[in-house]
Amino acid sequence: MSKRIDVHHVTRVEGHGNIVVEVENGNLTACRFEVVETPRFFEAMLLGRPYREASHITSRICGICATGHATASLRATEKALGVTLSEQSWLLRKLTFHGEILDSHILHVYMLVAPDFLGVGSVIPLVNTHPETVLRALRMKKLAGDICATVTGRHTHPIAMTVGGFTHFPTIVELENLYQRLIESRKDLDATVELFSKLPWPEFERETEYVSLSKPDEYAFIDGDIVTTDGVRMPAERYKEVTNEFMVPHSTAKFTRNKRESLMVGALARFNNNYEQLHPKAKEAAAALGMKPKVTNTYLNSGAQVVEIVHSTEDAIQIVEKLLERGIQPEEPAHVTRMPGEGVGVAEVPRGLLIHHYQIGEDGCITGANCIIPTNQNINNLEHDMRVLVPQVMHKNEDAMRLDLEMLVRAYDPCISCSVHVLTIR
Amino acid sequence: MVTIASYPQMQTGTIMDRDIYAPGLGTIVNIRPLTSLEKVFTIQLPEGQSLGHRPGQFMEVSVFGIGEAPISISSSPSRSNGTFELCARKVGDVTTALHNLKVGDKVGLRGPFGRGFPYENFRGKDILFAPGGLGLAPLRSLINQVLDERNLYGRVIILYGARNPGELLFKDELKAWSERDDVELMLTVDRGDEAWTGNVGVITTLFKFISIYPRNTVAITCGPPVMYRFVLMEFIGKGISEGNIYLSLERKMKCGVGKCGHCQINNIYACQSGPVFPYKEIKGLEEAL
Amino acid sequence: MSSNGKPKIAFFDFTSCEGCQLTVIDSLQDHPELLNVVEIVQFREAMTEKGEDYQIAFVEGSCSRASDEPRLKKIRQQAAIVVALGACAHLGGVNALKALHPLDEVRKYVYGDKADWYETYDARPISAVIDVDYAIPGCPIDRNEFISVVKALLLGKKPPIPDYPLCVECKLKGNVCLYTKGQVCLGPVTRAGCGAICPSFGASCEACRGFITNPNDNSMREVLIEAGLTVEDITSIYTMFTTYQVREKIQQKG
Amino acid sequence: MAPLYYSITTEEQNVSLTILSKSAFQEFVARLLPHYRVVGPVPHDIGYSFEEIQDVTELRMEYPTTILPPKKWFLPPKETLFKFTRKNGGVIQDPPETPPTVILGVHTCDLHAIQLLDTVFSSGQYDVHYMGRRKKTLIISIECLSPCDEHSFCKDMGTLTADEGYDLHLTDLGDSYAIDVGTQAGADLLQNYSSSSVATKEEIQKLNAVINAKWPKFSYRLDFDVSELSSIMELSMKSPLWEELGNRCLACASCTNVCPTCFCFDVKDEVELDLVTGQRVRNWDSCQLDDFATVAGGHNFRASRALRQRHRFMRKGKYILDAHKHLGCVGCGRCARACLVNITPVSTFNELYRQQETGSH
Ligand SMILES: Cc1cc2nc3c(=O)[nH]c(=O)nc-3n(C[C@H](O)[C@H](O)[C@H](O)COP(=O)(O)OP(=O)(O)OC[C@H]3O[C@@H](n4cnc5c(N)ncnc54)[C@H](O)[C@@H]3O)c2cc1C
Ligand code: SF4
Ligand code: SF4
Ligand code: SF4
Repeated sequence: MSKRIDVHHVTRVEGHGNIVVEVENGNLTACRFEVVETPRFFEAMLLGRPYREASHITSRICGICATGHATASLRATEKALGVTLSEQSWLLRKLTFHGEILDSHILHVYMLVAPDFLGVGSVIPLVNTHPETVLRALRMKKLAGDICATVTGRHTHPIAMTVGGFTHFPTIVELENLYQRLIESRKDLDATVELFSKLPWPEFERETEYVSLSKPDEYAFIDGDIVTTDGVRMPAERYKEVTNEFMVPHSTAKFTRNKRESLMVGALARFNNNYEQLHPKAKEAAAALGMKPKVTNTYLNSGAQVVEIVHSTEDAIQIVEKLLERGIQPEEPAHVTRMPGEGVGVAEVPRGLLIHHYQIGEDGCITGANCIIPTNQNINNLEHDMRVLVPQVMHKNEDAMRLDLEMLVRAYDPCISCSVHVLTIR
Repeated sequence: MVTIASYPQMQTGTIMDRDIYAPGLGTIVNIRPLTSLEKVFTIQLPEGQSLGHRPGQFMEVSVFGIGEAPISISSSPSRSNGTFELCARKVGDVTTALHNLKVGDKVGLRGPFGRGFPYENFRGKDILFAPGGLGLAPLRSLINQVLDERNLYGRVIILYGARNPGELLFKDELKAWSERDDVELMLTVDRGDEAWTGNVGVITTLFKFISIYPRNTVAITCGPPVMYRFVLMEFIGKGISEGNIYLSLERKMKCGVGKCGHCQINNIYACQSGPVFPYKEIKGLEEAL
Repeated sequence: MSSNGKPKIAFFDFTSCEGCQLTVIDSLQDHPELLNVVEIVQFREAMTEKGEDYQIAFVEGSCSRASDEPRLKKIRQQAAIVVALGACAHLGGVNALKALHPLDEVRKYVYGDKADWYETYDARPISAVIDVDYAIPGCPIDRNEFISVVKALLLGKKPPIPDYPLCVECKLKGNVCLYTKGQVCLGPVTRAGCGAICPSFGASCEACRGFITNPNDNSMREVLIEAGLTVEDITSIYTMFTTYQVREKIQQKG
Repeated sequence: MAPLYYSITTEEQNVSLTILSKSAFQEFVARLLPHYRVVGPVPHDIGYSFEEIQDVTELRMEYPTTILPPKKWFLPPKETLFKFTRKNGGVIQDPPETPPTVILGVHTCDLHAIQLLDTVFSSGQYDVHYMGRRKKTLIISIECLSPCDEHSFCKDMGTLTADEGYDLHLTDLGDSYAIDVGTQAGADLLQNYSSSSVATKEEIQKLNAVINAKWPKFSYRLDFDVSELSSIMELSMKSPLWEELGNRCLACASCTNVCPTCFCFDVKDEVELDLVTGQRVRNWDSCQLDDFATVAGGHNFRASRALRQRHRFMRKGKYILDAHKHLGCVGCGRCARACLVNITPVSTFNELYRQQETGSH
């Protein structure tokens, strides 16, 4: 009995990827996830550009995590050039970051993942069968986008974030309006947790090394040390020791591994490493989903995203409260204190650990750049998951197998258009 | 509350609403294709109203959702009996949408706008018409008015040019005019085809065939700028006085009521002071010709 | 047309960040009625269903390798109207930046000794490969503009993409000009339509919507020089999204 | 209309000068708020803007100038003329009504500009949209006591003061405002919402001192008298200056978009996503833009930037004056501030004058 699963351009993921699985006489003979996105060469594109442009160029790596790229990029530049952010800037950075986490997670769990459980090909048929759910998703996503738009002008390719701070500030009226809507969205959060806690998550366990950022005082999204569930902890500057990148011919993305054969980044990794720092309501949500660290079912990456939707909303509420309390002071961006410089900027974007590493020359232009994208780190783990999953589902027909595999791919929420690649900085 | 000096009475056209920008409605009762690009639309106003226009005036025609465009009234007041005609060339959004309408469809209408031809003053005189291409559409209104009261005028000479035989408009009427012995009609095309036996050349090549009595002649032209500049020179060369030469000028228009600024020629708004001008009035204007 | 009389539209992506498709999804937040007037038959980012009989194709992304060309040509054959969606498809966008360096160096910089594994050439707008009827400019596209283009196409009108400078929108918003604040901006030569969103948020316009048909380039450069920019700075700001458009000039100069 | 100068000798004279202390003025505005939409100058970024206020503390009566003139409250950058349905055709609804409005703090240059616009939109064909808003609006203007900045040339244009066009006119006397009453509606407003007092002899004296002190602070910037402007323009059609301006001009239309006297507009149809209902909108247009005079088929009746700049200045200096008996430029200087290539009315008018004096064209 031979089977061949060949999914050309997996749908409902960001970017282009193919699943290729071949089973011959019950043996797995091929098992690949091919990244066929055209290579984009962002690191090379940064060469010679003024440092101020870096965050605008690199946000174009990915439309979904544009704010994340811009944030990591700015942090790399700010660290390179000795720029210290004000408290207000930090609050605004974090607020807009939550907006992106929410936007991306909501898009993923409602529009890309949920259709699989409801047996449809996209969110569009759900408009008729589950109008309430779709409207709720749209409402939540709009709020998420509006958080970003209020702070930085727009979610995809943020405008007002710049090296050292911001070029525009939300008004008190705009913040009050956001606050109101965030509070109101709590009932949507409850409904979301309820919906996803009832879904029949596929049973699949494969333990791996879960890698994320970690900070002493908060659930880490921007800055922090790199930690893993295997007990590694190191400053972000030493990222290369974890994310050993290697290349495989069937992919334009680079793969990474640490100590084990593969590693995983993303919501589940953050959940496993930083569970204690989640907002209490997020922990309640985790309980409702039956999740407690360490969770080793890859499909529950989407569950961890639901938990983070609760966390980010609650934290956003606290940040807006604080901003309203202290008022908004239009302030000049903080100054650059040295040049040249080198810096590593890290952030936990929706899909996991993102690293930007720049060298900036005397003239303020970039002389070296390296970006490590979460999806690149995950693809290797995904292939290893596939190798474990296929034998478990081999008895099913091809369609059912294909769905299982596609759902596994989607669980990673891969963001393949982020296909940028690294080279050791000289 | 605020006292602002009293305003001149607003002009009340036949179908004009209180709001000068809000169109009334007319119904298309007939559509006649002339060429691949031009169609003639016969339009009826509600309750048998008559448009009450003057040859040379234009309407602002709306296809709702697409926009509004100025189109000359192509029929003569003498033949109005409750309807009027527009001849539109399909060139852009509104005119294409107009071409897609069917008999029974409604269009938005504002107007008639602008200054038409003072044809009462032409009575007793010879009239030389020299339209080019689509320029016949507005002049047809005046030509038919004159022909319908033919005995009030002297000679009627029509020189009409188009780029090729296929682009000649109103061929049936051209034929009828050519068969009348009280109309002198001459046609020309820039490029002929196998069937064409008439004159080939731009419209100015026809002028050598006619002799006129300049002092008693009114000369009228309408067409694209490149064409009327040369026709004007012919008129002047024939000795026709500047006060007896009339042009109908095209400009971009949005409002038709002298506000939007698009049709301005120096200090003159073509929509209100024109589109028909005696040459005398505009020859000093840098931007007119 | 589909059996329900709705025109069928499809979305395709090439080299891009998919932010424009995401913006399309966002536009559905504000305008779910869109689905009443069109039928989406392909949208890989958002749906699995797939249909090949579309009338309007929205193409995101630039063409950055020879093997993309046949796929583009197939789309052109099927669609009555092809619309370039966003700066990458419309201009080449940021992807074209790599044309500022020799291609070999670019490959080596990113893939080292494995450079030959990866197929690539200078990124170009899709209009360099197929005929394009209209472009919705922007990086990313503006969601309201997307909706208004769809409406225009459904009505058989020219899509209302402005061909005047961004300063018009900026002024109508009542913004303080960035030059007044000592910053620079490409507004005077950039095609409006985004609502001058960057200047409105305090940042300089980087011409992601491309240039107007008839920009006064010399004057713009003089303004930038007066604002303290060097020739290198000007090249840099002029190439962010429009390398493909200005590259000839740059190559001539240097 | 209120007289410009006040005699201090005749208390019996029927002078409509009233005094409102600054705190009483604040109260006055606060009392207006529940009954009127109140618009006034408020800080905006590093500049000022005429915006609707919710609270009197937002107001800045001593502002230099705004980016956009108050015109936008009568002729909005974009407005719906009417709604329509495509089904059976036709106009289906009138645009929403304007609430009664008070605009505060209008400088006298802008006041002159509003008078021009009033003439444009009320004469000939009456524009119900502009006039509808205008008639619902009361204008409380303010006397300028020092120039906004180096670009102001109101003194040359004769707009440094105004004797009509306002309902109430304020002059800042330090801790109070002297108020001229321009219309009965203005008088009623004062009567109903404020506790004003008739000016005393001292206050009239103070007013005269303030006005006397003001004039020398403004300098003349034109090299000729404004009464000559129209004839200078008339003789300048063929000046080589236009070509020079055309080379510099970015055709960004900032000059016309910020101008209080510009009123050209474009009209477009917009439809809803049902593709059936929609609205006809008008928005500001500019003679400086490439396709302002371009017709279908591509012919542009004013194709070069030089011709477009000429048209703009001809309108400002001559055409508008000829047509409407009001100057087409009120010397506010906004266009000069907005222009990135330093094309300004003062330098243009002076250069044309110089060319004529020296016979250099
Ligand atoms: C006084 C006058 C009389 C006219 N009479 C006729 C006629 O009898 N038959 C005919 O076919 N055409 C006539 N035209 C030209 C006609 O107005 C244009 O062809 C038409 O406006 C094109 O509109 P559109 O929407 O199809 O084209 P688009 O290119 O889509 O134009 C968009 C808009 O720009 C304006 N515009 C564009 N071109 C012109 C133009 N040439 N004149 C005025 N406004 C323009 C209109 O408001 C138009 O709706 C006349 C023009 C004028 C000024
Ligand atoms: S900020 Fe930019 S777009 Fe705005 S007016 Fe200034 S130059 Fe023009
Ligand atoms: S302001 Fe400029 S860079 Fe910003 S979105 Fe608009 S066109 Fe693009
Ligand atoms: S032309 Fe310039 S100075 Fe004159 S009124 Fe207009 S903006 Fe003010």
